[in-house]
Amino acid sequence: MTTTPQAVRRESRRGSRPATTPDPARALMPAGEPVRLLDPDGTPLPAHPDYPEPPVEALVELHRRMVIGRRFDVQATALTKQGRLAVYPSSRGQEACQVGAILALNDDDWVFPTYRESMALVSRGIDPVEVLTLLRGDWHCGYDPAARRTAPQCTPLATQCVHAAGLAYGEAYQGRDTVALAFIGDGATSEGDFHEGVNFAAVFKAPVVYFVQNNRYAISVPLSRQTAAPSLAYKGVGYGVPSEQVDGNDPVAVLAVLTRAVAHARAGHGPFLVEAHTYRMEPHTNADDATRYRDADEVEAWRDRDPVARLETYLRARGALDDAAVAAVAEEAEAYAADLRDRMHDKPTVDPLSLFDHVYAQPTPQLVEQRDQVRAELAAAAEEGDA
Amino acid sequence: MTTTPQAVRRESRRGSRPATTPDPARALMPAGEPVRLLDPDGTPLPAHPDYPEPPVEALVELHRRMVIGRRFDVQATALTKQGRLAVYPSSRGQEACQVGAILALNDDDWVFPTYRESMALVSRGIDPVEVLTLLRGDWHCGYDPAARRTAPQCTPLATQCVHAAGLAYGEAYQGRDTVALAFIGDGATSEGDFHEGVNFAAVFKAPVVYFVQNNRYAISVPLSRQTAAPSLAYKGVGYGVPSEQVDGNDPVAVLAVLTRAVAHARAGHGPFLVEAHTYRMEPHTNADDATRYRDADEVEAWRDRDPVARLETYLRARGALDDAAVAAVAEEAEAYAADLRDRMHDKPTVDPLSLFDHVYAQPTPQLVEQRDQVRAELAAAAEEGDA
Amino acid sequence: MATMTMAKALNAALADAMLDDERVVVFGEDVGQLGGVFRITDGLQARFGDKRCFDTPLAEAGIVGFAVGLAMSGLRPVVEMQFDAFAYPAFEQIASHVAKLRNRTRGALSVPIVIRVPYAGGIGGVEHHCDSSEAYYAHTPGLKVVTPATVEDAYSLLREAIADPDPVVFMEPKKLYFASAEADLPARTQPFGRAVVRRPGTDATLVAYGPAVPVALEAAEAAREEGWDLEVVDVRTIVPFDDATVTASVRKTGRCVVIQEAQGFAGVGAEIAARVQERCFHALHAPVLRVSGLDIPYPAPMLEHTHLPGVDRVLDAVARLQWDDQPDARWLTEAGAA
Amino acid sequence: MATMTMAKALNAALADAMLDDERVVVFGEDVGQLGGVFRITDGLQARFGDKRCFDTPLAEAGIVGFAVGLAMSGLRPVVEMQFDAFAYPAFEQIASHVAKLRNRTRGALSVPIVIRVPYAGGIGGVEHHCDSSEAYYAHTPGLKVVTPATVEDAYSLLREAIADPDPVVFMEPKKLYFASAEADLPARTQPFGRAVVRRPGTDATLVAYGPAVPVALEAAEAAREEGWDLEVVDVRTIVPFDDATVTASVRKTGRCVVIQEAQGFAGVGAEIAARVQERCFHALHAPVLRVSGLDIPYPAPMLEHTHLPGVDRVLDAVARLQWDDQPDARWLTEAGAA
Ligand SMILES: Cc1ncc(C[n+]2csc(CCOP(=O)(O)OP(=O)(O)O)c2C)c(N)n1
Ligand SMILES: Cc1ncc(C[n+]2csc(CCOP(=O)(O)OP(=O)(O)O)c2C)c(N)n1
Ligand SMILES: [Mg+2]
Ligand SMILES: [Mg+2]
Repeated sequence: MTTTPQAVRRESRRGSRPATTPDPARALMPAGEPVRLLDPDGTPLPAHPDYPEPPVEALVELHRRMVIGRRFDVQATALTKQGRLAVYPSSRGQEACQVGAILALNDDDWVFPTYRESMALVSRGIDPVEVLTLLRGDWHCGYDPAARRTAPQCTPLATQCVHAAGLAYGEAYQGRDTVALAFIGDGATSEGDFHEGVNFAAVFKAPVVYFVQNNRYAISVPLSRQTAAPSLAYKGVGYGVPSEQVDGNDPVAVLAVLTRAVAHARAGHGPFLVEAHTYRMEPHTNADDATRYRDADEVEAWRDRDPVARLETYLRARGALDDAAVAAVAEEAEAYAADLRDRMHDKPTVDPLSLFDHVYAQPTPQLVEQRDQVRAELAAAAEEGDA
Repeated sequence: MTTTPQAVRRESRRGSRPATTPDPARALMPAGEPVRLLDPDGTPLPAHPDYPEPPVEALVELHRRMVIGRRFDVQATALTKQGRLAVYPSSRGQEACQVGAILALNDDDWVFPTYRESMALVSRGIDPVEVLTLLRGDWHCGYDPAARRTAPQCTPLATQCVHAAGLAYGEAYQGRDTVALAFIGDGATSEGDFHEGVNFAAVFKAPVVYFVQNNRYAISVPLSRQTAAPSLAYKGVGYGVPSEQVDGNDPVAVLAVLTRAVAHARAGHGPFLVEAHTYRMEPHTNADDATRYRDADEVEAWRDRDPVARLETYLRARGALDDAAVAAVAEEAEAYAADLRDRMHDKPTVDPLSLFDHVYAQPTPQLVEQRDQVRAELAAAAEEGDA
Repeated sequence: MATMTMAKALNAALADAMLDDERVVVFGEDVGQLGGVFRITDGLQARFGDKRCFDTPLAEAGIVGFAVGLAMSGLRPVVEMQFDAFAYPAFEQIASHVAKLRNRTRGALSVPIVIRVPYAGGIGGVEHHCDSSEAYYAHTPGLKVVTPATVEDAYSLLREAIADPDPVVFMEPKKLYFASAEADLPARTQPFGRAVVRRPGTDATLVAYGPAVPVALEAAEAAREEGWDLEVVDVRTIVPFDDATVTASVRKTGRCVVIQEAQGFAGVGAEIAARVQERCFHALHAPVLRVSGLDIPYPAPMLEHTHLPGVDRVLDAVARLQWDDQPDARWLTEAGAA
Repeated sequence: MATMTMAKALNAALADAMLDDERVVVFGEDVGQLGGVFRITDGLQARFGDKRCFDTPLAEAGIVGFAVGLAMSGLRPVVEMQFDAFAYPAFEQIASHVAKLRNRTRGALSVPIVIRVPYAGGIGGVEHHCDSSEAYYAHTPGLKVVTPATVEDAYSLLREAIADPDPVVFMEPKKLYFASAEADLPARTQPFGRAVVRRPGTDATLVAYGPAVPVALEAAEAAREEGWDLEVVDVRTIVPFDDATVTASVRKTGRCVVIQEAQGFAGVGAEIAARVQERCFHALHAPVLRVSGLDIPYPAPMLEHTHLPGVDRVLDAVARLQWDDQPDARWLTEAGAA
């Protein structure tokens, strides 16, 4: 943050200047603090003037998917230890964001996830084995993006922000009321493509929700190295895009804010930017060593803001969940994980010649030659193997 | 601008919410309207609380350089008609910005100009023939950037924003109190490198002034296709960078605002973003046909806000300029233009073999071979010519 | 038959494609009301409306990434990069998404985008306006890369590019924009993957593409005076490459010079030279030689003629094809010694 | 002499350069406290402070452009691109500024930047983490492009890159990071522009660089069983290229296979093949063959072994070098007919 002496001085002076026309930027600014509907311990706060609480059935479903999502996440991490997955970027601690975003959308809205959104994708109902294809290594994207209305998980950071703008504009152009939600991390907001994507969406009034999960780290790099702004949500005004901050570990607030952001986009008012303040409980991926760059204390402090427990406490207090319901969800989550473990047990086989199938709609003559060569190599190797 | 119904509603509701902590972003926001110290007709406005008027000698010098700058610009355009310059992007109408920026800096500050800043460069005292080398076509950059502390005029849009951040940080790192001023156009703020540059400067608290000349067009594309924001100055807050808008045709205001922005940067408070609202009176370059995309009326309307006349009126009214002084400056400008015309008369000669001199510090063996080949070609051609 | 410029043929191709297929949308910097700095999109906005042809914010990664999204929604975007070097900001979008999306998704997503790139020099342009960037794209699997050298090919290849199910980087030689020729539109010439013999000959083959094709033809004309009858092959589509036509020509003539305007090192000409000698080694009487731009940044206008491969440089190379040296005794000796 | 990994040698080179020259600053994503995702910058921040080695915002064009500015102020930036494909956002900064600034300013500005790029595959990485991007840089005049294949070269070439007055794209073969070898630091091997014969041989020359060098050596070893004595040349510096060493080897052996891991089309291997046949035509008993990655996007981990040129693919090419065919009768016939 850059509250320089000058800036402060200016601020005070400005107070005494005669009022001019009201600043049109004001309406685009986020509130100075993250929207929160539940206290960290799950106690509900007084009703928020802008963000009504979502219906309780939605919250129960949110809870259910968060529990399953977390169990999935833990299972995926376990699969890396067993060598069934090469690598896995966990989103543990970010369950409210991962699931809240999905619940805020319709099934035929589009999602633009990053590598971290595996939990979001399984919450969307995509087969977890298909979600993990990328990380198991049998192909890149394992699900059908067109059928699931979910772009391939995006690794080149922030590039998906532009795709979301184009997709959303294209859908609107063709008369469909699709909303696109683009996930992005705090670190990736520093990339030029974030800027270009949000700006395109704004200029073309494309129905996109940009959802920044500010989990405070980009691998090892802390937020303070990404921005000097008071918060990432303040980027919106520079694009003419309304924006909001939300407590990303408050599932109720996340769902409420995103629901409104989606409605804003769907109503034709253009993009909306939401920054969720959250925390990545695990290392960047299983291959990362987070002890090199952050204290156990810091991680511990965030344990107290666990989004799953927070929502469970609240729903229990409201009488919307009881022991039996919680147990049932836990059981469902176990079964989900067991099924995943089973189905990930065997190494899949992939036909090496399929390498040539999807470079172009039809392989070029050059690829046909290379395919013949590889076919011959494989035959020779098989013969050797036989001999 | 995106003042959606929702956004408006939210704004009104917010008014009734209990006050929370003061928004730290407030101090970074530009005033809702451009700073102005003179009326368009040159009448001074009441003193501005934040921007004291620069000393009168500075304004007289500003006037002098603007007159010379304009004369230079007209001359350069004339040179294109005579085939002495391939192309020239005029900055007529932007004299207050071009010259004001230079006067706000010390001689050993660094300037990062674009192709449009020829007037700024001659105002900096760089030989106009050297400035026009790029456009005459005998080499790329005609002046010595290190000696003149002026980067080569930058064509790849917005890329200079990052260089300025690096240079400014590097200077500060080495204990020098250099400020870097990066010029950029309204259109170029849409590029990712603008975003990355301002953000780097902010995170590293690099002493850079980003000076956006919003002349309302990027070639033919109007501002409304670049941004949905109320003004480009609102981008600053998203980087934690204080920002201001200024009437870019008010030379006194431009100098006042930039002087303060430079002081802010030099004092170690990091970057400052200034957006000047101005207008490009000429086509994008002499090769452009502006009648294809804008009305003569629009251009005419801006003639009434001519920055040179505005300053002259004011300085005359203040008694700082009289007929004799104005005539002397006009004469100086004429002499300057005449000298330029003379010196641009002859086509320069360039040694073709110099093509190989500056690709690397030492030519590679491959380039040595190619140089030998070209030398042989030239010799053969010369022989043929002789024969 | 009418005489028209390549610029006009490209414009007609865009208009006809927009007329035939509602999904075609054209966008980029200044392509709307202005009609593009080279006027290739002239009149399209007036004719088809500002939803079909429109200006975007000034951001090339944005333009290409937006096209990716539009293509995912079922449209067929044709985007303009204003000049060669100004496509570089889009390089990540092109290399990591446009080129790979089909492959990444096992064909579930395709991105039939045309990226038009006015390229190369010879127009007295200032720095960054004259780069030959085709090799960057040709080296990137998943992209098709085509470049017309004639007015009819400009029309035909662009129509085919727009209809193609794969992303196409469409390289337009700036210096040929305003050269005119007889053309019968809607011309449909050879499809992608076919090179064309522009001039038959028997003594040596000149292989060229884009801006180098007229140079090759001129050189072949000049070579007649030296007593050489040169065949000129226009590559047309760099990816996919037409080995058959090039190989047939070189097997026939026994000699080959590859001409490109780009800097030579690791360019498309290197690929062609490597392929030709791989496939025609025993037919070759001399090494495959290359004539290209120098390995320097594109120079300032006053020096561009020194950089650009011209007729003389081509003829010098042809002269070095060891005309009096067949079979080469040295070759035999060394072969025997091996 | 100590046994160490290439990663450690690179780390030592950075540390020694920082020690010797105050102007050297190291920055990028995660290079500070974490020491880089490959730990190449491990310990540098602790040792030299967070002004000499620091993390930046996550933006590659920003990193490279910032380095340009720092270099203009007199520093010597060494930046890390986290992976090959993640350097693409910086492509405009690299191609239009880093490569050209000296030239644009007639030498008044130089930008002695080292851009470190961990590249290529063989590590089971997911998409976008295994691209071979060296050709993009090698085709861009103004850049030097070097790539070590041994531990000592890693140290020596990186020291030289940092000391070099020109910008250097320093390509680090990821799969060799943790291969170890005896090394005597501070090793200084051959300077830029010198290739090295890693294994002498008489029958054919394998030309390779970076990740392909160990493959070439392994293939040469395996070829002994087939009765072939192969020479292996490690290119080391792609730009500037050492024609003399490569040419001398091929003139001696009369046969040549060029090996690269990158997709083949218009890659560095094409350049090498083109140069070799241009310069050694009469010494060649067979065409110069190329062995490379397939012309496909880098595949998923489970298929990467099919993509990567391995020993068998190299031996197949060697077998195709027409061993029983000298001199080639067809060649004579066709030559006579021409
Ligand atoms: C263009 C690009 N640069 C670098 C990387 C390498 N990388 C992968 S994840 C990551 C950190 C991203 O941080 P953030 O955006 O905060 O998302 P998070 O991982 O925290 O969810 C980096 C640097 C990349 N994938 N793409
Ligand atoms: C990266 C890049 N893309 C496109 C261009 C072509 N171009 C040159 S000037 C220009 C318009 C710039 O507009 P603006 O930033 O408003 O500056 P102005 O010309 O109005 O001063 C364009 C598109 C370029 N030079 N660089
Ligand atoms: Mg993060
Ligand atoms: Mg402008």
